[in-house]
Amino acid sequence: MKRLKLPMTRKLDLALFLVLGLFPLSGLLFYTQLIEKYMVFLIFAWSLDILWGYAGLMDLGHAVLFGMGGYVMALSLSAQNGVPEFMERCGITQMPLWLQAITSPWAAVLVGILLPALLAWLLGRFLFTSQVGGVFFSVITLSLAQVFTLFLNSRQDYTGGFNGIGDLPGLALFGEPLTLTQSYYFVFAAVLLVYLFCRALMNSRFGLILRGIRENETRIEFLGCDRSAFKTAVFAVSGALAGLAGVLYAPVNGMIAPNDVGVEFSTAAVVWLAIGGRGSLTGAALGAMLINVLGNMLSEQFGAFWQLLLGFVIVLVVFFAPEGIVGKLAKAVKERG
Amino acid sequence: MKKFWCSLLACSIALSCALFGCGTEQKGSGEKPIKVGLLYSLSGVTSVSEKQLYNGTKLAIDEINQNGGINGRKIETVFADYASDPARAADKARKLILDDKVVAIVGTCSSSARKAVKPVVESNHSLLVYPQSYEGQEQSKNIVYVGCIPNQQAEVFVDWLVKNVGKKFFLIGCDFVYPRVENKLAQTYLAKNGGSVVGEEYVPYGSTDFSSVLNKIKTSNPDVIYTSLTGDSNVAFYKQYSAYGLKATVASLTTNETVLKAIGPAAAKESFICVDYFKNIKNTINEKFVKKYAETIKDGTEPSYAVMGGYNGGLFLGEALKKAKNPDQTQDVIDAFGGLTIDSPSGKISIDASNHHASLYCRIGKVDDKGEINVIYQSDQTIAPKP
Amino acid sequence: MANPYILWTESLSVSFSGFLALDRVDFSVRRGELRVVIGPNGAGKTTLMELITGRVKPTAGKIYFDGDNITGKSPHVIASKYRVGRKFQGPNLFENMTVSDNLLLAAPNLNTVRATFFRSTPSEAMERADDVLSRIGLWEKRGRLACELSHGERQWLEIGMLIMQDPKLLILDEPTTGMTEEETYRTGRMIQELQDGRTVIVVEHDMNFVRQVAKTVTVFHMGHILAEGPLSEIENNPEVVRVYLKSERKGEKSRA
Amino acid sequence: MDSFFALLLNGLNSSALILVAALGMVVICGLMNVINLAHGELIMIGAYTAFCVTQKAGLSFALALPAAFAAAAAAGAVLEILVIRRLTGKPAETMLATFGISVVLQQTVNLIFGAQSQYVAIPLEGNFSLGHVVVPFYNIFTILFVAAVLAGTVVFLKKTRFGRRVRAVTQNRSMAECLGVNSARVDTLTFAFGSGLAGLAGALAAPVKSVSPFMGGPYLVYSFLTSVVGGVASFFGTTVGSLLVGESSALLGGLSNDVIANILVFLIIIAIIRFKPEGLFAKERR
Repeated sequence: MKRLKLPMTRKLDLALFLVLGLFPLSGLLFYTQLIEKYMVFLIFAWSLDILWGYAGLMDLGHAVLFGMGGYVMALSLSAQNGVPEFMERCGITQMPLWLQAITSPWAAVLVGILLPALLAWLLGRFLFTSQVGGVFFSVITLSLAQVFTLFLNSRQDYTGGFNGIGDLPGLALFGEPLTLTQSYYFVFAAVLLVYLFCRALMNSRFGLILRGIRENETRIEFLGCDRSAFKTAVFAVSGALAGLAGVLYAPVNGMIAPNDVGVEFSTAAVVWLAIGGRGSLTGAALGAMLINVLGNMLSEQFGAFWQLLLGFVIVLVVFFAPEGIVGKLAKAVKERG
Repeated sequence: MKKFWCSLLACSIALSCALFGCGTEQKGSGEKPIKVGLLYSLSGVTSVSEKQLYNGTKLAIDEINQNGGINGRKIETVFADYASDPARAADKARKLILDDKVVAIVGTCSSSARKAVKPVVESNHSLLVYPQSYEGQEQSKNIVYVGCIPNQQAEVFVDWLVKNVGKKFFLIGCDFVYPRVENKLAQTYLAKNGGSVVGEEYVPYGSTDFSSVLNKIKTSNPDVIYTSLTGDSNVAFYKQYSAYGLKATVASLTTNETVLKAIGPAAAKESFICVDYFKNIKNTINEKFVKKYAETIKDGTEPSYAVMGGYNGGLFLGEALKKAKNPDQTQDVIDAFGGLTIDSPSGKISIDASNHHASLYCRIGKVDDKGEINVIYQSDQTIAPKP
Repeated sequence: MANPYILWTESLSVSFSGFLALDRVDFSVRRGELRVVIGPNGAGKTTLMELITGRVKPTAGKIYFDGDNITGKSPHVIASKYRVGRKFQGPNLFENMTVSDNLLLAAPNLNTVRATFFRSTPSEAMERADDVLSRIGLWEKRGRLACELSHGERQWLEIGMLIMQDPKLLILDEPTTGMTEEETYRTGRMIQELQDGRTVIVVEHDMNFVRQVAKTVTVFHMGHILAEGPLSEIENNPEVVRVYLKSERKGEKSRA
Repeated sequence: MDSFFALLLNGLNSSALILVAALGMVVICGLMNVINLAHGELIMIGAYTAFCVTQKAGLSFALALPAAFAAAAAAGAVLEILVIRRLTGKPAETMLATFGISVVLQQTVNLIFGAQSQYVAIPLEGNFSLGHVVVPFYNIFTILFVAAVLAGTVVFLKKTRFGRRVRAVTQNRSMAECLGVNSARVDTLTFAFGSGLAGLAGALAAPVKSVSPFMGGPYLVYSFLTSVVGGVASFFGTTVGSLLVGESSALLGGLSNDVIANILVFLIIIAIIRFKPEGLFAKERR
């Protein structure tokens, strides 16, 4: 068994964490802030990876779970000094009870993680106990993302509507706002922890069974495995992680809007994984980083051409590296000996 | 195989260095140019409007450079595309300020993008020139607003419509802040003028099916359909409205010459539009501008209030740079804006020193059966902004 | 354990959009027995197996296993709680996983979220997997992906998974499809070895194979049990010969 | 009562557009088992063809409809040969690849025509009134035309030689091949036919909706949901599915507002998929 471990992905992980850990030393203020945000996306990418890459459940509305965490945190942050401005504008003068409950940031963190986990769990219970699988799961989650965006847009009194909730303070610990470097390393630590968490979980027997479900659902059922329970469990865990990413996103980004949590962001994450390589944490991480950084740099120079290129790359990856760039690399290394 | 991957890595590093580098590259020769950021989306949902804003700003800055620049110095523009995503707008604004070290930014279109950029320019003591009309109710010492706000547009329009068209209004808009604020204000204006609201409807952003809304309009039988629909929804609404053959007149706060081309004359004829600028304004500056626009811009857009917003933004910024004590100091530029006056195709307009909004003319246009907008009303003088 | 039967059904019926696939079938198997089920296509053999393993729910009737009513229970409950193992027609593996992972997945009683969440496979199971690997002769290839194995190796791997699963009742659905005569014979030996006190039901077409392994045979025809008894008796049952064996013999001749 | 009748008629009109968009999806998804995420872009191609034919070339709308069908069908055929065929039996990969294609098509059209909406004139002006209810002629035309397309499709697939081949290939590929059917060609033509239907939907929608590079998204979601609700292999099911989606949007939109109507319709559809994943009208299969 030892022989099979692909040290290459480990090396890549190490290199990635090294680069991320040392990046603030470069002194590039703006890019540090940007990379901080992309690190939050790494958590989101992993949360989708354990769901899609490992268990084979292609969630096309994953940003809903991310958005729930993000909005809980954003509401909490905007309610620090009484009723938020956007609520006042809609004629709400009294702090609603539920908002009072999450005014404490720690409560918001907890709710922001547990609420999406709960939604995912309920949805999992609802869907996976019937024979809903594969494409139908994708269709349902896609429509759910549509519903979620519509909901956010229409309840302006509680969500800030299309404009979202903005002007949020950055990360703070025990009442003290963090400097950029501190906040960067705070997020870095969170990313590292999530990485270790995902790694441990996916290397456990739980991960083995998830891969079994992805490979052959019928077979695993006749080996006595309740696949709906496993799918529900991984969906809930994935929801919690996506929620955590959202919770971090709100203060790091300074704002949250329906645009950040709809179909578009969901499909973007799917593309990161497809190109980077799903079913491996390394692939998800590299895909997320690579596409975001390149997209940020190339969109000015090439405008629509960058999108066009990305479309072509997706098609090419499907044909020539269906296991993603990292999967392809790992295979090449393995074949060489 | 390993060599291959190594070289690939090397290539990508070289590529990214080149890309990181090209933003900060200096173009020597003569005096150092003044850097200005342009922050617009050329992709995504608001790209159609922003293309026009961009064209306007670019045209203004090119003109300034051709006429000798800012006291001999050229303006260098750094463009950033935020793809209609407010969060990215904030990122890009940060990049323009911190990385490219621009003295000011002209840009953003939707209120959500402006609101996302606002804390960025405030905390970095920079300047945003916001070119689009919006719902008002905002002020910032780091933002100059050159588009029209409700007291320069809706208030006049509602008043005029009640007097000249009818008293019963049906309000319709996409479901986000701008239309809701506009419609709420319309209600208060109507209450003052003795008009009434017989219906109010919101459709999801981007929705193109208006059958149920049109039947509600039919049932409530209004005189005026007062719309602040945007984008695809706006186009689809006009088309379906005309197919239903309703008697009520459409009065829009958002339609412009470019959108009109997509709507077509058959569907839009006899409708009213109220903004601060139309292509068919009769004055020499405008005639020159329209001709130049047709010659230089060939992307299917028409001179419109959106183009003019971007253009005015560029002109105002140029004037402020000229007047500023030190055009490289953002604070000096901000200080120079108060009371600034320019001769624009939309008339002689100025910036109000107290609230950093522009004093503008209000104009009402009527669409004829060739799809041209004829100006049928113009305020006697510029209207001072009351945000 | 006074009951000599491990599995029995009570007037089991199932219909698909009006077509009666099984009609009031009473079928029973003794503990430790090796039973062969034969019959022409569409006779209801496979449907019966689907019902026993819980994939299809009956329209009427009951299924008992080990004294418990298992009618309508989910496949995974029947597999894990009652330990009914099943091999499908043709190899059915986790193609993109390694040989040893395939075996580990089959380890019994380790298939609940609680038993696996953040836990690795216990060492006894690992050792058993290693043991099975050498028994099916795939020790050398334990790190290969299942899809890289040859056809025969894949069959053995699947049988290894069944050994790993350690079922009380084993259902084999046409285990010799697509095999050469020699492979068929070897598979027959393997099944007899595998039986080892377990109850086994084999659904089969190949009469040579049936003769090799069978003691008791049940013949299905149009959703009914046509006959049941020792092989010699069945082969001489005129009705069975008429509806089934005749065509089967003809088929064999034409194949030869 | 009048307004209820009006809403029903409106719903019928929305249903007609949804139906013709979904028909193409049913042909492609139901017969070939392919999830095509570029379906919305095929609709967009149809709409732009209508724009080019009526506005650029100045020809009549009657020509635009077959032209749109042909253009989208050609695009579909190319798509099938270059992409879909190579990904048979890999649903996740097909979804990804067609998503990539959809991005490519959007951006290509964006680069050629720009992002702004394009104008297509309404070919049939005017309307008539039934009591308080206004019905535009164009809506009636759409409904009738779509009914004809539906009937044509069913006849085409059930009665013609080609249709029989299509069904033979979908039911038993290897057997059909043994009988001398060129299954690869049948696949290409089936896909092209489904794409052509999508193109028709685009051309029909062009005069009353907006024509822009990114118009396809909502159509994709609606045709997806409709065909899933109706059962992917059933034309009757799709018809009922589109009626359900169109009518419930219109009725709920009339009773409350469009936002709530949309949310409710989505939730209803999710529930339907949960409890009848094979669709409301699919035949029970073994």
